[in-house]
Amino acid sequence: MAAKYLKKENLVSWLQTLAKERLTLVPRREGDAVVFRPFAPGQDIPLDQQATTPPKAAVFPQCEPLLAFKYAKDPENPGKVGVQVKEKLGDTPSVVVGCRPCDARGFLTFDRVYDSDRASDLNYLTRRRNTLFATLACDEPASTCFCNWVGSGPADAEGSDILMVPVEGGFVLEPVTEAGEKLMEQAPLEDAGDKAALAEAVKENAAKALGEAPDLSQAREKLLSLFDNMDFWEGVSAKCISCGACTYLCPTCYCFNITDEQSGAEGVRLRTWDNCMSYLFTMEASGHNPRPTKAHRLKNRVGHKFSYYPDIHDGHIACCGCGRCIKSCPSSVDIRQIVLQAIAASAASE
Amino acid sequence: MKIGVFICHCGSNIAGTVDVAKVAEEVGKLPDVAYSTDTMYACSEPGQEGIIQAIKDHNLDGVVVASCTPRMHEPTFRRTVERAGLNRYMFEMANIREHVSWIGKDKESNTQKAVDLASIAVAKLTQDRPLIAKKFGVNKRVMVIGGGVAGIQAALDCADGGLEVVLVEKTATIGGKMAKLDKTFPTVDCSSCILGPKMVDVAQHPNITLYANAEVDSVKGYVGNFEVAVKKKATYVDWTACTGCGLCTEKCPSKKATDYFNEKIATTTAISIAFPQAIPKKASIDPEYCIKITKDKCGVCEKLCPTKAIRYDMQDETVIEPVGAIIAATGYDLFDYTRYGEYGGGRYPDVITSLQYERILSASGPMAGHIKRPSDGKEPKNVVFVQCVGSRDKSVDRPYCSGFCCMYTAKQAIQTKDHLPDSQTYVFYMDIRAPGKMYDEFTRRAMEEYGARYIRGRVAMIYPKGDKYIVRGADTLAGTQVEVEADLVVLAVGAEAAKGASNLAEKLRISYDKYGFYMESHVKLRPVETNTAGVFLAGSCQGPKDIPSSVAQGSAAASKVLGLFSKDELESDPQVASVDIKRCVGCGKCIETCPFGAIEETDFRGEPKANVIETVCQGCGVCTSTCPQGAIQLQHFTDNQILAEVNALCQQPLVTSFE
Amino acid sequence: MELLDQLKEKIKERLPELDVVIGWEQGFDPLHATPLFMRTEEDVDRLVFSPLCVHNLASHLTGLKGKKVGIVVKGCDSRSVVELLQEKLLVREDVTVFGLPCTGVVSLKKIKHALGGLDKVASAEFNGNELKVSAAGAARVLPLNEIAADKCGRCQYHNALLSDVFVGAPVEAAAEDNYADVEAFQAKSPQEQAAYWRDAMQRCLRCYACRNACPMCVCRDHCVAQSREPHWMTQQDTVQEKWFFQMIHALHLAGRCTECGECERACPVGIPLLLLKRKINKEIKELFDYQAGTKIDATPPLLSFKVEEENINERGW
Amino acid sequence: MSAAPGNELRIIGFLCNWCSYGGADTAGVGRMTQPTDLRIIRVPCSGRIDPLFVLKALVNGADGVLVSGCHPRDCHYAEGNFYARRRLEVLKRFLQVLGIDERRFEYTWVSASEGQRWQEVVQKFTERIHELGPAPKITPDQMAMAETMAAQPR
Repeated sequence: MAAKYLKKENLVSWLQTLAKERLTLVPRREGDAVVFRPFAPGQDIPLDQQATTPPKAAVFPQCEPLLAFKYAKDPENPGKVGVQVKEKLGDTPSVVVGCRPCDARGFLTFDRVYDSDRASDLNYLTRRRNTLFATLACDEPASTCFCNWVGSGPADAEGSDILMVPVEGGFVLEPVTEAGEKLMEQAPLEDAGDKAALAEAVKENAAKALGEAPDLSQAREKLLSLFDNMDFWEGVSAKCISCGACTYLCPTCYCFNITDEQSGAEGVRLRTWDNCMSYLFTMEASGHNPRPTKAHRLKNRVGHKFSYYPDIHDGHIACCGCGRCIKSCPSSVDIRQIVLQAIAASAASE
Repeated sequence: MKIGVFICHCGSNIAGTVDVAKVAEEVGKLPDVAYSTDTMYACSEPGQEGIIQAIKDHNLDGVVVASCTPRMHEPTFRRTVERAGLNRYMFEMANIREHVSWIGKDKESNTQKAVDLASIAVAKLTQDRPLIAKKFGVNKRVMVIGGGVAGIQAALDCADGGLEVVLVEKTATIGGKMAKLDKTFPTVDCSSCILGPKMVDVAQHPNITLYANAEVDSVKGYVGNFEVAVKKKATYVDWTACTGCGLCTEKCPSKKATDYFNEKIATTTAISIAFPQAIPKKASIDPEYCIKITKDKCGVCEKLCPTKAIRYDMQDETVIEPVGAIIAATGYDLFDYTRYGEYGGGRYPDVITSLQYERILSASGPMAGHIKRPSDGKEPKNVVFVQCVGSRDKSVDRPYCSGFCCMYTAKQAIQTKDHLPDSQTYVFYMDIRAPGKMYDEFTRRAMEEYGARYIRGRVAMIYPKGDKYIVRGADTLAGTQVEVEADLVVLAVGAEAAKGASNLAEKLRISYDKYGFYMESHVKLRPVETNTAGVFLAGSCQGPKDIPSSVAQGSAAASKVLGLFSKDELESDPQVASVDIKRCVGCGKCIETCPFGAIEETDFRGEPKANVIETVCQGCGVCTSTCPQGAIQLQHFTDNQILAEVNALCQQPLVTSFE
Repeated sequence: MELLDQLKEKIKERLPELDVVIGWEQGFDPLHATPLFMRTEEDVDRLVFSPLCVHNLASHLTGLKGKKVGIVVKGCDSRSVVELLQEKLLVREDVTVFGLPCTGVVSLKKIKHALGGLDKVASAEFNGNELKVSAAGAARVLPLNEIAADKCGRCQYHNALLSDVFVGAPVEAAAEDNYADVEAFQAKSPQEQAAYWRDAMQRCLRCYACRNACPMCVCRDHCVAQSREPHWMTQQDTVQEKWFFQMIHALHLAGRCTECGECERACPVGIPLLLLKRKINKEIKELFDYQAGTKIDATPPLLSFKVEEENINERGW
Repeated sequence: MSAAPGNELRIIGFLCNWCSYGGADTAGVGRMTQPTDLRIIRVPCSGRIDPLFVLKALVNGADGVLVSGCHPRDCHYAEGNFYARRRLEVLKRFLQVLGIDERRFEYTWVSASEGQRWQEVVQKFTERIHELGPAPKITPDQMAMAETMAAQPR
């Protein structure tokens, strides 16, 4: 299928069609934030800017039951208690419409970890395989955007099933995958015609507006070489307040915690987001904490994304450049600056 | 965890309105309950044996008994589980009698409620941990605060029992109120004749250290190990040198000093000895009236003193006394009789208090035992006694009965007739309260043998008429107004808490009632104990008492101290606060709120941390609800234990159910 | 400008005896300032002060325990320093306070509403009582009073309440706070209120930015929100749990909150959290005539009591 | 735990051991009939009651919470109830913005001797909670409703 044109006023009817078969997640304004919620007829769909939160929860919920368990007593011998366990998998077919290329691309970072030769996370994979992305290409970058630094761009279709390019009056839809093509079939589309050329111009302008990306090829080694330089890390982390806003808003942060909660005879094993900015993240049962200060922890966050992860995943940076960690940081910690400083600092020390 | 649950029938007390078998069955379904049964009387010998057997048979980790109030039988069952080899704190109780079966008749509701209460107990037990009492050494010295008859008795009994005693008395002599009395009821025997020898015993006892003219400044520490700072107020006389010869008092030119011992009906010299039998018999100077101290003139006493004991520049001095127990015997003070303006007390010279009358009656008093009117020195003919002045009167916030006024009024009526055979006494009373041995007989004697006229009713007002006073009141038995012409009016003023009693209570960390009387630990069963371990009560500081009761309490308090000190080490209640040092940020909020000073700051690898002094902690848990990060937890009432109970009653459903 | 130069000079004077001085510098775009940790004179040259300096830098103080720290404070920020000192969480000798007079800071949220977004701001400049912004190719002039933080409109302490070095001329004005916002919210029915919080808490991420940005949340690493001992909360992402955390936060701040509003400002999903704390502050004021962070030697009302409480009417129970 | 039978509501009482729990005992010994809704949790002192226990119960669906301690000045631990009074009063007022009807929470003082007073308190509080009816629960159903409402254009 070639690129097609979707009139703005037809978006809603497409969403309505989609919502009949799939859980259809779209941006919605809630208070001062824009978040992804199930499409509700009549709702306003703010597509003019990046959503406050990424659609991470669509595939990797903030809190997800991995299994439920139940204690069952032996009626003959009440002292004997057995446990029954049921696995829980989220297999609702879903589609996210209106996320950005960086958002969709974030899951590639997950895939390398949860869907590899070494490990396969069934809970993750079930959701992943049931979730499609109709991604909106960016026409103008925000001051916090840096997708081009991490090998992507405002119209990067990797990780998406459909790419929607905003043009005057509507969107040019480009199918990326077969599944995406099927979704497009359900839309009231028109031939793209001359809109296709407009779409290419939008892409080009957006890429241009982002400007030149600095060379980060040195980051991997240079961050490693700074590993023991705590002065450096104390300096760049001074203003960090150790909250989890950056990680929880990050489309690529995939860490989790597991807890059991019980009510009477029933219980549930929960997987919840966890974040490496928290003191408790590396707290060991002995009371020892290998990352006792925020300097250690921020070092891990930056190091992991730009050095340790690329090191074992063919150079892929574990950052999609969405800039939410900068934009929503209460102290405006800027990860771009830290990476550049690291490159510069170790260059100076060499 | 394996929990055993025992639902008690308590005969028909519980089983009458609760389906106990159903309760046992329902609670038996809880995942941690390995054994659940009903039992006829859980507290009986076979009931307890059944619990012990079940613990052994089913390898139980803890036990829940649902029966009566834990305030009754919790200690019983703790001993039971201990006998079976469990820690005594691996036990919980559900109160399904006082809180269920006795207050509702609906069997279905009661049964459900009993199930809930037993389930709360099970939920809490799953969070219980074994607790072990700690031991600590005891300093076998005791401090008695107050040298009235109760304090004297307590001090002597303790000292005779072999304890070192520190007796602290606020005034310059011991003896208290009793020393001021002329005679005592119901025997009319001489007060100083019976008290005097005891006072001398105190002075001579090798085990007693007496600080007269001294007050307690601060109290630190805890049972077994208190540190009390005692402030010795300046007397301006070196008591180690003073022999009590009295030469100085004879020659002192300043004779207008307030005579507190004589209840201000006379004056005394600036340097004085309270009364001839004073213990210690030492002179002290009232600096307000001393000409040398106020004007730097005179100095007669210094010149006269054969032992050169006078020290005009003497300062207050503080000594620290380490003791293991404290007996508070601070007595009472008299109600301020001037508050009844309609009686004219304080304005009319011949309207006096009962204690002033005692001093008039006393042979060693300012009138040498001759009854004379303070105004003109004439012998009175009609003497009117008004009872309940500052007792049983809500309008002056003294709704309680002072207990002994009826008796001393009868005694004073008898003495008046003895001293002045021609006199006539009248007694206005509300009720006669004479419940002691020989007491009622005594009041009857006053009426029948000594002709005292008892008029049941309140006095409305007293006003002067010529050189006499008209006492107007009601005779509620006759239903008439009465007016009596009196030469002298004696107000039977009630007792109130000693001035500064509440202040001392706060130092001792004991509670007091709204009138300032100290609270005993249990009204009936722990009458001389307080809620602060190691602090005991004797005499009127706990409530108005007559002499026999005060003496009895003095001895009782002493026996409690002797009992306490019979062990070399004490066991502390392990239900105390405990600090998780990893969570503590050293903010000190717990230290600030602890009512007992039981938390101190310590240094842990350079960080400030809270530390609980387990023997001081009383287990209230204020610290636990103060600490925001939950770093300090009251053992056996931890956040998790209470949360388990709350969750057992209303837990939000899990996001995902098993089905 | 003059004020800033004076401030820089004073900081440079004191810098040799201090390990670090905390101020603000320009952030990643013209509208964002960001905390600056000054250790050298060159660092001091980067210092800025304008209505964009929204952060309460006192939040960093307890994390720098044991160091000699200088801190630049506005009037509101100084209350947090006072409160920390009162709670003995700071050592007075270790803190050097550079106090400023402040006429108010902006609310980036309000600017965001005015501009329709903050993503594309090219320049921003203060001119008297106006902010000139150019964003997404368009220039706008925003009057300061329309974009000022709510707390500034009711500010009673424009000048630092505590300072070792005070720079500039004190601001004379002081507003009254009648808690009209709290009153208005209280006027809603319980059902409306519950629905309001339900909606708001739904988007909470449990990132704890509200907590970590709070200068008075000194437990941080040991917060009961994430502990199992004690186990106050589960990790379920239900509205109940998220909401309960805000109740914990508010109650743990009762009598301690200095209303700097950092909790609300830090929230990445814009939950109006300050309201809860203001409600408690309103009651603390009424009951105990007490305002946190105004006197170092005051006794916190919930760590003390009176035998007779003048203002607690127990409603006949 | 199974639901209460009939039309009982879930009322939780936090009682101090020394006074109010004793008062409830006294009422029981005196066979003073009371409504059966209340479930009592015993704590050593009203000062031990973290206001968050009350909120936890209310958020988790309790219909009413009653706290009772020793009368002021009468605390076994001298001061615990003084702290409790301040904290619980602040808590009660805090409810006014939480969307929890403040009448669902009350605190009072009952001494160990006041069996009759305890009976009256239980009677009065239970009646009040029944007048208010079951507390609105934050159930998934209601959540869904809130979601639909939020989706309406404003």
